[in-house]
Amino acid sequence: MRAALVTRPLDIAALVAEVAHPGTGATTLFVGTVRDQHEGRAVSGIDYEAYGPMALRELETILAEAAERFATDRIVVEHRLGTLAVTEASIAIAVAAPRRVAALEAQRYVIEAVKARVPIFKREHYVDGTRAWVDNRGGSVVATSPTSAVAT
Amino acid sequence: MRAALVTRPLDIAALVAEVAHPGTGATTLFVGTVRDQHEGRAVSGIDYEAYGPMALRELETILAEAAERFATDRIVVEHRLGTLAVTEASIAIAVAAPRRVAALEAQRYVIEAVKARVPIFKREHYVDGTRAWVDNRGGSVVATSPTSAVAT
Amino acid sequence: MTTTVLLFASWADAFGPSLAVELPEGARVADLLDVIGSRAAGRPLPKPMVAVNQRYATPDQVIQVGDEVAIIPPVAGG
Amino acid sequence: MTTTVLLFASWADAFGPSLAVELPEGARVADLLDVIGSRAAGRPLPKPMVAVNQRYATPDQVIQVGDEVAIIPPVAGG
Repeated sequence: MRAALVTRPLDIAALVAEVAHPGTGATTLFVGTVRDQHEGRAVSGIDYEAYGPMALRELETILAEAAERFATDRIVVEHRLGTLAVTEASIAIAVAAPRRVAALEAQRYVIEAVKARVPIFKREHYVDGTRAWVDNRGGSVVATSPTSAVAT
Repeated sequence: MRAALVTRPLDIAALVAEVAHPGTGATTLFVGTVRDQHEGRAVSGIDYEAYGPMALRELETILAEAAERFATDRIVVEHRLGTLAVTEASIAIAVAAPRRVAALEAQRYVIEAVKARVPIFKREHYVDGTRAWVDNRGGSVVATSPTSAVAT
Repeated sequence: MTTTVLLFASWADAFGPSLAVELPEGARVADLLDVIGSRAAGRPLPKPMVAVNQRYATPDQVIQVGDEVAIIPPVAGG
Repeated sequence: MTTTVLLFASWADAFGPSLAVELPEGARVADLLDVIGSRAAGRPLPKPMVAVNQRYATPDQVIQVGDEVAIIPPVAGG
């Protein structure tokens, strides 16, 4: 198991290779990428920020939970921080397990837990020049720039 | 969508790149690899054979079903045929979708359907020198070599 | 009519990659399975499906002259 | 006691990356949220969670001198 917060592009092939093992028959990879739109607004990029020490601790906790629940410790997750352009990867999760069900379900467990619990925050940049912090519940959006803070 | 039966090693990074699109926020990859054991027997490799034209047709049908069900046509599957060594990839499925649930569920739909329906057959080579055709139900195993055919 | 049946995996090991089977006009998939099954009697071969023109066929499907017929052992893709 | 509270995202935009908050001895997370909430009054800030020593805290958790306390806006990782 390995969790990391990084500021460089994610190397997907390296993560898949990292979990490989002769005893595994299934490998899954989940990659989150920056979309060009969000709720109808054209997006040009996303800033990812984290409460670093706690985010890393939560990621490690989630991997430990997944490892116990799905009986494989061949799981790595990397989350990228900083400003990402459309199509760039923000998160990659690779899991290898003896059987496919564990590999599929561990992957899903990790991404759902990351989205629910890990203190990472994102601010979308829109093509119209505005920016806003958004959250994974699709809930409140706080515009922060270039105008002063207003509810939207 | 693209399905292929190939006799060369699968290029996982190329498949992930192939489904990428600015409108997608989630990409999943499933890779099946040759395990070093099966039901307690030490495995040294697997021969994959296919009823080629029908297998390709079934793969294409499965992708069309997944595309309709999960509303994304950014799905590729490659299945390798021939003799594979332990850790080599026999199948890779890449899916990209606007949202993660579709990418996760399409991936699972495709691998389950492939395992149930596509006329591809595998013969395991064991470290003890024997070989046997095996199936995805974990069911009957027919030894074929080096002895003459006997039920096991 | 004589129908050429394609074989795979353990069935191909036992009989080669194809087998000529004599069937009456109007024969159904179930009839083919009876003929095939009698030839396989005593051999450790798994129960197959039948595909006609590259699609899985039901037992009552009629086999026509010129159909591409295949015996499909339990699949193991993935 | 004076507790330094770490802030992120929209809360950091509003108040900077940290905020000194005066709390009575024995104060709980709920008390901190009251103080923070009054400072945020009128601003469009999302309701946060609180972490103490890098773990999510319940409202009744007592804040000790020296604890690392953070206001966690709705998360958006992944």
